[in-house]
Amino acid sequence: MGQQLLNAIFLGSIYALFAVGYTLVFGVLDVLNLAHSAVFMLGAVVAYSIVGLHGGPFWLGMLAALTVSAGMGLVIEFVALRPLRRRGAPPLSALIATIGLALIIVALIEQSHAGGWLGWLWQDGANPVRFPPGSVPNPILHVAGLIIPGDDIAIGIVTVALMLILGWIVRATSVGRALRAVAENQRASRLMGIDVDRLFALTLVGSSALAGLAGVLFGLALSDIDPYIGRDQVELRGLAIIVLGGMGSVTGAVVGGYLLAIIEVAVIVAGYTNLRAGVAFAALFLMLVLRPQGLFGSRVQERL
Amino acid sequence: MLEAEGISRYFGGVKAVDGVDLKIEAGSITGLIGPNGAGKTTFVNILTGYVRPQAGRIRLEGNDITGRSPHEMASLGVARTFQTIRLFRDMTVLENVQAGMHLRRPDDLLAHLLPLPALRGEARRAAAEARELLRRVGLNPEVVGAARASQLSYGDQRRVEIARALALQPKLLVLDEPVAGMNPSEKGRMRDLIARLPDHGVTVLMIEHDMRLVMGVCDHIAVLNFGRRIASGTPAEIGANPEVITAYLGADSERTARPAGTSLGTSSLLKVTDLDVSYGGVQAVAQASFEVGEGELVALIGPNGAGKTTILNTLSGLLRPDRGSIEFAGHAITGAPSHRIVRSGLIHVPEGREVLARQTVRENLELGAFTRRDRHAIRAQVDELLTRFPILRERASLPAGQLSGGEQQILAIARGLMARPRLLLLDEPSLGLAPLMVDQVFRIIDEIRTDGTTVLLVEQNARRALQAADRAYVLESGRVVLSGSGAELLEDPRVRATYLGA
Amino acid sequence: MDFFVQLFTDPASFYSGHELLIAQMGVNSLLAISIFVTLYAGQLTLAQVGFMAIGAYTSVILNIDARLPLAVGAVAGSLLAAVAALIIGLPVLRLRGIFLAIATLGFGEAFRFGVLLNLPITGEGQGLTNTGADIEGGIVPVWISVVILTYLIFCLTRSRTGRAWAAMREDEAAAASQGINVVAMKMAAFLLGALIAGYAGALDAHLSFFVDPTEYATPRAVGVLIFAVVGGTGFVLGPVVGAIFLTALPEILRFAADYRDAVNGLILLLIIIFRPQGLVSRGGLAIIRPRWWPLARS
Amino acid sequence: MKRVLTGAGALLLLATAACGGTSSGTTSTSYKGNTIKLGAVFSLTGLGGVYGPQSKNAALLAQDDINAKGGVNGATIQLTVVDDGSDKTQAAQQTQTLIQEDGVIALLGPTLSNSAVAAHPVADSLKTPMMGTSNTGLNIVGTCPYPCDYIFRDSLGEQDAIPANIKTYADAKHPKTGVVLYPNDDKFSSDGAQIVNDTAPKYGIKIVKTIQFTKNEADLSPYVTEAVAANPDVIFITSLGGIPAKIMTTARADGWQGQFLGGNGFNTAAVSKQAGQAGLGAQSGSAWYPGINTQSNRDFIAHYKAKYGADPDQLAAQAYTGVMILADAASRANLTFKDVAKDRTSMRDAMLATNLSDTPLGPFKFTSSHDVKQTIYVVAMDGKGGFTLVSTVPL
Repeated sequence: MGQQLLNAIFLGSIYALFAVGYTLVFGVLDVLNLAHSAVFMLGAVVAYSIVGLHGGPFWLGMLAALTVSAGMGLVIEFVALRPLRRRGAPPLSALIATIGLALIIVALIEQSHAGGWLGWLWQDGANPVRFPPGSVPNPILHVAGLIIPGDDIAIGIVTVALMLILGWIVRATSVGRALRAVAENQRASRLMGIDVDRLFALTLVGSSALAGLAGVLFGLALSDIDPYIGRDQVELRGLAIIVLGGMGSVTGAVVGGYLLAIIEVAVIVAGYTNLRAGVAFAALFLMLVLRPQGLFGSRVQERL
Repeated sequence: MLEAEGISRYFGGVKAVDGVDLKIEAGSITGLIGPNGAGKTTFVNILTGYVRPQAGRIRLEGNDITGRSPHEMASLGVARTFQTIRLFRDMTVLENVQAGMHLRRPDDLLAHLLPLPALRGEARRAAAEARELLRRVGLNPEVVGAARASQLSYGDQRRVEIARALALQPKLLVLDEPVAGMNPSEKGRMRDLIARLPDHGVTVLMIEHDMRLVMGVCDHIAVLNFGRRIASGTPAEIGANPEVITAYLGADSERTARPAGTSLGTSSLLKVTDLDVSYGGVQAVAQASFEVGEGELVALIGPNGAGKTTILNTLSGLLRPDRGSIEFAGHAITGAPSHRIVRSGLIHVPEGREVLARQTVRENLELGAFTRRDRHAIRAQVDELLTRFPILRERASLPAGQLSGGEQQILAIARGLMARPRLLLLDEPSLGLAPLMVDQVFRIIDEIRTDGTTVLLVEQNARRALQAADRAYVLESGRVVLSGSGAELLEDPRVRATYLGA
Repeated sequence: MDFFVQLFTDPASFYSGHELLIAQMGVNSLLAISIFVTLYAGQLTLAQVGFMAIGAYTSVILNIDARLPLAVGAVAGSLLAAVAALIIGLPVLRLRGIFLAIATLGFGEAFRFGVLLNLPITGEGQGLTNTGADIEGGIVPVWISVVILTYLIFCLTRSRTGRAWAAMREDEAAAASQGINVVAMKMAAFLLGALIAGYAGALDAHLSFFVDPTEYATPRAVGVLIFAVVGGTGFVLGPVVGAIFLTALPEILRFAADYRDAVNGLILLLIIIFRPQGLVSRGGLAIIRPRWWPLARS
Repeated sequence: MKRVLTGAGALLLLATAACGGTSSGTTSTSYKGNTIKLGAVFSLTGLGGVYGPQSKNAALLAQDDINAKGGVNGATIQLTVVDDGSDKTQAAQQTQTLIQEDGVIALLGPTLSNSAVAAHPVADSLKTPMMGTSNTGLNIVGTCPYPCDYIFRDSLGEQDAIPANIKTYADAKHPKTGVVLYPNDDKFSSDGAQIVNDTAPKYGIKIVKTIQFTKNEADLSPYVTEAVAANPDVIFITSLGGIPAKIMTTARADGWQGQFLGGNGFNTAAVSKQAGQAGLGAQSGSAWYPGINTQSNRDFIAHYKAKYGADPDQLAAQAYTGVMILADAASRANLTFKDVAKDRTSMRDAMLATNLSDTPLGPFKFTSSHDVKQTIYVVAMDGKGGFTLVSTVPL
């Protein structure tokens, strides 16, 4: 039971890490960025190539992952989103543009083998790999009959820390204020001297960096890095989470992440392991039907 | 034919409509007037089923129709147009008009499946009728019929919207500001069109700011202010009613106008030359030229749709002008992005305040100083403003959304001051505020001016604006028609005319 | 490129060489038409694949357990799908835009994980063995249906109902003021979409000897939306063109070998960026529109 | 290095010459100057990407080896390998294109059983022999919902591999309790689970819990915790891709010390590598292991290492053998190289008569239902990405 609670917390951290960046972009740009999962994967892949392929230290891998994924944020903004904004295309087209981008990223990685032109980055095609054992110390603690792997604790701590930092940025810094201003009212933000386009780019950089970081931690804690960890394992759940929490709400994403994790684990503990996913999506469905603005979102009113 | 009794509707404590009665005689044209924020549109939305009343009854030819949904209202014979034109932009004009026949036309899937001439008749009839309706509203179907609605001029779009509404063959037609943003000649034609509607058996209820039109065509006028009906009667009665005049031109303030400061003495801070701005097919501003001197308070006045707000939005970079130049503090800022303009010290306090409802009063103020980096000075100024405006201090940590309209207006102005403006643009600061609040707002504006900040003020409440202003420009249909010192214009009968018609 | 060479020089052996592809094009066209109906009425729904699954399983179960012919299965399947649409329609149709999309997506996955994988009659994860499958024979009914439905929906969009849908899509408030019962009309579109999706599911299941839940997952649901958006949602031919083009794309791109998927994504990206309104629309339509064909009502 | 290669090449030549002899000896007509077109549909990306690449490498290696020693009766083999992205529909389409466009006379694949059930009917209806080299699920050959006259496989079915594995372990360690973990949204895995549930009781293992999950779960720990909580002697894992390794890692981290038993899903280097130490001892029934002491197996391993710098695994061996079987059949099929349809049928008839004494899988014969009947090698992961032999279960 206690063990399962730990599992839930750990799982929740993974979910939250992924969902926060996801929801940030939606909150500020009002676009669902489906390339987020690809960046998540790319982060893990980059870190692995430093640590696993080139024998570099883990911190370096982490650094590289952050840099690359942040860069991908710019790619998403300038290749997929900005051109469509300029054309005044509907958000739906933007969404599909990000899908196209995600397809490309995943396809390039899954086709990359030793000796290929991306061989220096990834050599295992579609195969799952793990960080070489011992690339980070991972003691397994035994507390009151509970088994707690070190990296689980690490993830928990990192997540909480990140959320606090992010919360502080959004609440206290001028960038954060600008973010919330733009999210709430672009016109007024412009009149207060906020360069909205620059802020959009910044948002994508930040959210993508978060995605990359999440990817690395995911690969570390679940010893599973492959081209599909983003697309297959976290993307849909991430969607469910940001809806539960309220689309665009950072707090919501965190709470939603842990909430969904707890719900899912509860279903498993109750013995209905076969219903876990079903329940997760039923929750998503019900939340939208009963409370479209989610737990922390705010309702939008259309006036004549 | 239509009777509304004690209609009330509150939005979060604000009385948008408060116990309004209205009786509309069959075959008449009734005008519903009142300053902005008086609750006219809300009232009309209630009559047409878009907003549920919290109290009151609506009877159409004796049957209670309170709380029916919009499409039911339409099927009962109540058609409407919208304040902001709501045509189906991507459909052709003919398709738009035919959409109005939805209720009357049988399903014609079969006719489309089997293209037999026999089955085509109905479609041809509908198209013919649509053309006829277009002619009736003064459009040539051969010319505009196949065009996309969004390609038409603003005035023509209004006509199409009316044609679409007429296609329902309504008993009652509700027009929400039918001539807003039209030029005089368009207005003239629209006036004739409306005047002729009763001959076709259509009763008309019309919200309108253009008094020439209202006074000209209405048999009966009801005046709303702050959600209550303050007067009703014939145009003559209304025109003479002092309460109405006050509601429009604003009450006298405790202080009379400042001495006639002759034309701009000091050096020019803002210089606008031959500005043309248009959007959505309408030319909102034409050939506008004016100047604001260092340290002056200049007012832009004029009736709704005269282009005042458009000018401010263009100055602050929210809109791009078609032609003309804007020079601020010696630099051309024509078409520059907002954030640059703000950094150069031109600050715009927009119509409707646009405070960030979800953030606290303090956060709103801090955001006002977004372009500044001097943290301590900012904190100091926030405190200074909070002491200067006690209303705000008490609510410093509340979300701005919870403030009343007037409090929000003060917050918006204070937020503008946080940016250390060289020129402050104020758009309708007294909009929808109670008289006491209006006084306070104008007192603040006066202080700002005496502190040496240059102000460009756009205001509905002409009298108050002119009393406060050194100089003023009067706009009508996007053109500057008059200018002079506040005092001169206060006395000028032509100003009164632009507002009250006659 | 020999894909096109053969298509035009030797259609006969092109057909025999691509029967499955052609069948898939047909099925995807049906799905695209189904989502088109809802998009045309201004609703972004992703429930198509869920309804498709209902149609597929119903027809297969009727076939193997009750030995009923495909025709019966298809009708029953699409009706059942419509019933499901009726049930979830009332609550979800209040939602707008992306929220509606996610809600319907949630329905699809909840249905797949919650129901399909846990009902003994569906064979759970092992799926069902569809002895009645007939690959070659399946193509003809599929494409006949595509042609008929395209024409039917084309006419429908131009009829009273279709005009009402177009009006709602552009402005619900204004549509209501024309006396259009927005709620009822939305429901009608949603139901019709479900009917078509269920029908497509039945025909699709008939093309393979096994049905299992993996085929009705989110990627396919999103894929259907992509067909429609890339094709253009103003005119029924759009989604059909989108479905045919995007289904054929992997085959067309065989020459790209290992980079097929990457190129596939690139093309998708470019189309969206340079033709956000889709391949088939005013202007865009001109590319493929014969003179006599009426213009899009986009 | 080079010498080793050529040496090995020579040996292989002898070897295949030998097996050519042992096959039902029709004196083979010369195919000089002709090309024998073969196709292979493998999953190089997607879920099956864990297995497909090895099959591809080995199949191409076999092609080279056979061509290197003069091909089949003088004809060179030309093998086209395509990726089905682990997708059912694509597998079927690729199969059809290979047959109709490229005119192959026989095919290998597809990698996943889930794809096979869609691809095989196509080959069968086009009367072209297709041989699964890694399809181990149910309804692949024998009892299929369609004729499947042209469908073969040289891969060991789960219904043989899993029971053999369970039996071996049960006889040695007499476990009492077991838990089954499998993703219920995957046909192959569900089939495997069913086999486990049918077999385990026969050997006195009580299945105390069956835990279903779905392929795309991020974190499997909650399931593993549930499994471990039941404290079983054995945990059965029947699933594909990265899942087994994930389960093993978590279970060991949770301190569970029992035995992992599984099916063909284990039998690839990638899985063993990903599981690492956690996988140590995880046991499965395999159709192959490196120590199989036949000439062609030694050569196969040597060549594979030389060409790809990695150890081959079961999938590689089965694909390599697959090409050998096709080549052998071709050599006896009196191909016309004009009438493709006829050649395909003769290929099938020749395949029925396959009788190879020396393949990497050992002696090879098809059963009457086109299935494989062979020695089963129960292997265990060695914690370093390889496998060690536990015992052999002869046919």
